[in-house]
Amino acid sequence: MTAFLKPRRPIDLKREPINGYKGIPLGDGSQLLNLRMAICQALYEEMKRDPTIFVMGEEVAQYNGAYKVTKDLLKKFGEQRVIDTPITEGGFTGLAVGAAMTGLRPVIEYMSWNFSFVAFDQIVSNASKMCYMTGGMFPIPLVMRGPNGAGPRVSSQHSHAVEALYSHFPGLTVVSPSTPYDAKGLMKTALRGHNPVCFLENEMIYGLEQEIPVEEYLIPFGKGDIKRVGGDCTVVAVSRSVHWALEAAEQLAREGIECEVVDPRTVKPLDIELIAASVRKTHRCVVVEECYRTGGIGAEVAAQLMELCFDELDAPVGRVTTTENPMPYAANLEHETLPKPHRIVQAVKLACYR
Amino acid sequence: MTAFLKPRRPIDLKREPINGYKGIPLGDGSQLLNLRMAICQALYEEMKRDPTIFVMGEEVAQYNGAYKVTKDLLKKFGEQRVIDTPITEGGFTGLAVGAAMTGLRPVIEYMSWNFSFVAFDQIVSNASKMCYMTGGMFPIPLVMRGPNGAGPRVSSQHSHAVEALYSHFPGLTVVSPSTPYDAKGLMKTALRGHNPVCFLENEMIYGLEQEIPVEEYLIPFGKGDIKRVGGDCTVVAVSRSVHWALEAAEQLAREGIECEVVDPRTVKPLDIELIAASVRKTHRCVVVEECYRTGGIGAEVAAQLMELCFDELDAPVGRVTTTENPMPYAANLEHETLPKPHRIVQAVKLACYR
Amino acid sequence: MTDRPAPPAIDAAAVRQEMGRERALRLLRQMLLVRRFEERAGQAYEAKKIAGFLHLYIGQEAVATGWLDHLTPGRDFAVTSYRCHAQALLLGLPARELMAELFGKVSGNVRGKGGSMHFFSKEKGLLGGHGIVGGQIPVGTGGAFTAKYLGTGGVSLSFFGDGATPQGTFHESLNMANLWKLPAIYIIENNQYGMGTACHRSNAVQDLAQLKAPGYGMPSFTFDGLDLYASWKTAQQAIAVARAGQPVLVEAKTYRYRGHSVSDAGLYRTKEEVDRYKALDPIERVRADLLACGWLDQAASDAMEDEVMQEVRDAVAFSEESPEPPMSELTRHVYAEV
Amino acid sequence: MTDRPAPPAIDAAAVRQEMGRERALRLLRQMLLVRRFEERAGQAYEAKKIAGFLHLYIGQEAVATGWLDHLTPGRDFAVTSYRCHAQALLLGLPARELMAELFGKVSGNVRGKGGSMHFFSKEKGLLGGHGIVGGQIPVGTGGAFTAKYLGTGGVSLSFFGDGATPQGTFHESLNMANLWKLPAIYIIENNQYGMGTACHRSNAVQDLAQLKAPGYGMPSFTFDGLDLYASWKTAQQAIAVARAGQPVLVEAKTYRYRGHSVSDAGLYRTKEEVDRYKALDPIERVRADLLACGWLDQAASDAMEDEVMQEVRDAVAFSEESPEPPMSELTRHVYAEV
Ligand SMILES: Cc1ncc(C[n+]2csc(CCOP(=O)(O)OP(=O)(O)O)c2C)c(N)n1
Ligand SMILES: Cc1ncc(C[n+]2csc(CCOP(=O)(O)OP(=O)(O)O)c2C)c(N)n1
Ligand SMILES: [Mg+2]
Ligand SMILES: [Mg+2]
Repeated sequence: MTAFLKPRRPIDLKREPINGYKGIPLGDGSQLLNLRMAICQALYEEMKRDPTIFVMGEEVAQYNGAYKVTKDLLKKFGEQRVIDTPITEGGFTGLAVGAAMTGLRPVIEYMSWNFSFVAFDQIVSNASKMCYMTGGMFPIPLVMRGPNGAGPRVSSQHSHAVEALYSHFPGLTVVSPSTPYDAKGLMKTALRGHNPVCFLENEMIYGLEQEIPVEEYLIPFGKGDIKRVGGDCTVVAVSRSVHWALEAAEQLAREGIECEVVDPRTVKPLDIELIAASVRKTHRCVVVEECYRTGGIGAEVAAQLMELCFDELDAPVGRVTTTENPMPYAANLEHETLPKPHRIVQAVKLACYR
Repeated sequence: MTAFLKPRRPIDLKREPINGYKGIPLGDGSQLLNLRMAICQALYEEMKRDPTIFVMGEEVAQYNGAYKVTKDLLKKFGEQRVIDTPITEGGFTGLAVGAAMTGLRPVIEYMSWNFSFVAFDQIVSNASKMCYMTGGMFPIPLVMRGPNGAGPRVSSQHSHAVEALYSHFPGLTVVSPSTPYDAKGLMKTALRGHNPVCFLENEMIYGLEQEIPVEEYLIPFGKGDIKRVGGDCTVVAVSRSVHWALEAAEQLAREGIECEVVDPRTVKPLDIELIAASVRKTHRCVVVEECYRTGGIGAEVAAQLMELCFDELDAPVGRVTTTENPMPYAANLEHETLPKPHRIVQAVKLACYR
Repeated sequence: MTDRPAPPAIDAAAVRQEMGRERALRLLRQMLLVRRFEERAGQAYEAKKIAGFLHLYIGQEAVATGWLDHLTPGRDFAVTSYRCHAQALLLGLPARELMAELFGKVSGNVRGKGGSMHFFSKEKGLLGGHGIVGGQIPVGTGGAFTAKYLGTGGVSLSFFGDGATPQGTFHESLNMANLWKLPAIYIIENNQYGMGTACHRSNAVQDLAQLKAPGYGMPSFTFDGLDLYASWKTAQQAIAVARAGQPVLVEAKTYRYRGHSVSDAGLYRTKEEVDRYKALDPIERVRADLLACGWLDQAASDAMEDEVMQEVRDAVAFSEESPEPPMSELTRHVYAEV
Repeated sequence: MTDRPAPPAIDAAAVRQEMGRERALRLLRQMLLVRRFEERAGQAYEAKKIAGFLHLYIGQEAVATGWLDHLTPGRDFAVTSYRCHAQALLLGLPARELMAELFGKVSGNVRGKGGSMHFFSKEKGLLGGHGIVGGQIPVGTGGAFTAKYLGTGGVSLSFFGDGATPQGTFHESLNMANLWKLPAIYIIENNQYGMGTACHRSNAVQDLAQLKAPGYGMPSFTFDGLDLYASWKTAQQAIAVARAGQPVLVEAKTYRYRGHSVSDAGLYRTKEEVDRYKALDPIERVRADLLACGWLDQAASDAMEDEVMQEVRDAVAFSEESPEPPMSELTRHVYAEV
């Protein structure tokens, strides 16, 4: 695990809950929780504050969520506010849009963002366009959330990462946290905003633990975070890729290349200023993401960097993405498909002409 | 109308059909037809050749197509092969995938590509991934076609351009012709291929006339076309934007800037070599498209150009796209939203530091 | 081609009596306003003052008029397709702002951004005005969800066409509504065509509500959509059921006289068929009935016509004079301004 | 929690007679093969030889077994969800290539690219193996379309769960099928749960086929999915109707003994409930019946078990020994190689 995330003590699975909204108090104003719990805690706190927030999705209530992100919310808030749905993503997304138009703040869970594809029209034609096409009359305060990107060996129809896809649409906000701290602060912002938010989690880092403040904090959209400081190459990485990037950075450091790992946290709005500032220092950039290469986040970052610091770039912006194929099941193929550290190392070296 | 498209004689609407598959013979091995007819003729010729091709969609049969692209096909091929559907895009797209798996070659029409959003899951999770996830066992010879991009003042839910969106997915081919000649040749290639093709037409240029050969020809995917030669700036333009780019080029020529207008014809695969070759000559590039800016074709072209001719670019790649808002209805707002000539002129001048 | 299946008969005189004179006259006036508004919009389209699509409600007036009369704006919700002008007028939105929207002016209902297909009102509970066939059905279901969640006693009416019932959204919405006992009402305005496709060519069954409702455990209602009394009475009954927490599926057997949108040549049906329905004109029938029963006389009828025409003319004048949206509107409202 | 509604009774002895000894024994053997294959796969998953999701068919064997027996591979088609191992085995795909697929080996059914959820066969007409709930229903409809288009006399069976019926794809497919009179059969395998959600919490009605079919103008069939004879007989009847050009909707009242996928703790139902169904085990009941009627004796039964176990063990050994896909497979088949 990446250094800055290393908690002072690990959670003892036997004694303490590994999920739910109750962090494990550490006594000095901080608490230990994992990414799954961070989201759950944000939901819990905001639901307590705002009775118009409700949570809806497949298995979110009685089952506590397929990945336990909504653990104990049913117990706490009851059937009216934590609602199991039939498998009917298009239907409940549209329902949520209607509920958002009439005074509620829906939080809907896609058990996987892959299943948002059957709800795509409601997300794009309704949620993303409603505020604009009603001249501002009907903002859509709607949080759509769930695991995104490759799960463990779940193959082609369950492994898509949708950051780039949904970033394409004006009206949407796309959030992709890599740490418990960020996840909680960003979720709270999402729950107080007035726009449809695609909140993209990653199953593979739900268990990531971190000490975070007990006290309330929010993280604004559009503000990235430097996850590692370095002067030789800027590595922009998103969600789970942040951890791969940090791993690659450790390795590269041993070879004398210091990476600056920039986590934009929200892909839309994108904190291009932070990225550009880093690039003005390093003069090199590699983007790491789980989306496909064509039209991925890397393409957009490359294009914007060209506009913002054309003369500062000493090498083309590198792109380490999911390779251009649906996710295969076989372990070795899956490994090569994902933007794992060995591919990042290679790309950074290329950018550094090494 | 752009010069190279000017036919030797205009179609007399009174005397001759403006649609259907029968071109107007010009006696020297060429015929006059418009873009709508070019597609219809390609369908007609291929359906005659291959009895497994059928056409399906809303209003494609008895109504001759909402935009008359399938005119007279019902009369010619009968109800079995030209089929009106209920409004059920998800359903008939999935049906077409199943038909493609079992020996047929479906051509489905989306009355507008905006309506493909309700079929999004079938396009992405099934059509695009099937060949791969079956280890090559089930290729999907499927042509999905229909008008794409902004129609005339049809507002937010009917104006989306999907080139960038569908280009993101491995497995799909994205075709976006700008002329009758290209449309016919590319459609024939689509109808003989073995992969799912998104064939993106544009209502606003359906009426565009051109002289094209009577004799059969095919245009391969992945081969762009230079629509105007020039040495000062490369303008990559797609579909209807080609004509705006040509208009802008005329204007710029009067100011002493010669644009080379490159029409990739297929957005995926993208003839980046042709674009790069042009850029190596002009050292400047502007991409014009009807997609949104974020993650649009321009972003991908910019990123690839950076990789291919990093040292050849004298200016950042310019991007003239649909502005980052859903399409408004008001005439003046619509005008500014689209990548029209005045915005292209501006972008080219910027790229040329003028 | 298609023939309109017979809906259940109703006792018009009894319904008229229950309605009362004032209300009956108001509803007649509302229908007239819709008709004249639509006719005038059609003309403005021909004159190129309006662009894009323009789907007129002419022929179907009795449906929305009979139903929306039972709603309490602010508590109840309604949503419909692109064929949305009537609902906006009936819920009391000023003809001026609606016509101005059609003209693409900033004084329009949604600041000139939506156009003909996208009329909305927060105050009146009009959730649109939607362009994607079937896309509004879950949205209307969301209104019902909110009503139940907040315990307002409100209901939510989702209108859509015979052409929309084959969409998955219809199915998904009805299942959720009955599972959760939402105060939702689904009204199929079966005008017998979805564009050029006759209902029997797009739906595997023809009595849409009656045959489909049991699949969702719902009660159904079917009525003559060309008859204001039937519409009003059915609405009263169905809304009561829904307010009590039982969603319902309703079918109005109706007809549209004009093309699907203004640019439709209408080759898919005969002039005779259209004329046969025109003889059943929902407005003329009510007017004749009110004249016959003495609640209306010719002078009052003429005055009503004049008044309505004046309102529509005023709306057009207002629209002509209104400015286009300023360029600053281009990127406003992509995200909420709060 | 939920109780299984009673499906119509059938005359088991008569069906057995019609089936004949050879076929009955073959079907028993097939069910056994499915069961043992699934059990062994579950073990391999625990041993981390298999990863991702693994949805076992244990408990539901009588359904697919009874139905696929009536198909002619090459002419007819079948499609199902991620719970697809049984269908592949029953259509005659070698256990070896299926197990190898689960192991992610290049010798697997789809070269190690699909895994547990994606078994296919061109030759046998198996159209998958699909991961998106409800996504396969239109695909199966496409198979029926082709059969009618080419006039092959084939039918297409689309299997899906009780959890899939709320999806729009179900609705859209049935409407098209009956409009166009496709030789399509839709079989709801109602195992009473979609993951942890009991059927009555996801569907507004419980007799899914019987109440929903009339909404599409279709006939319906309902049968006891734990009873091979009922399954086989219903299949025979329903397929005959479909072959004649009338699509049908079918519901199998069945049950799954294992978790939804192997990682499911199963807190949504009681052990008692599971045990109650286990007492109705579809395999044990047929075996007992065949022993009782004398078509099978203990020795033959044991031999059958051994044979089946051998087949499964061989499949595992083959899978262990097979190599992973070469890296050249990574980008192969994104586009067709033709
Ligand atoms: C998803 C989708 N598909 C197709 C269209 C194009 N379209 C607009 S209206 C229409 C016909 C709808 O008919 P119906 O639902 O009966 O409503 P009516 O127009 O008769 O009021 C079609 C096909 C669309 N807007 N959305
Ligand atoms: C569109 C979609 N939504 C959600 C899921 C996650 N999921 C997989 S299986 C399943 C339950 C399906 O239940 P059912 O249809 O009854 O089939 P069974 O598993 O009982 O065979 C769910 C929710 C999915 N794969 N696809
Ligand atoms: Mg209609
Ligand atoms: Mg089930």
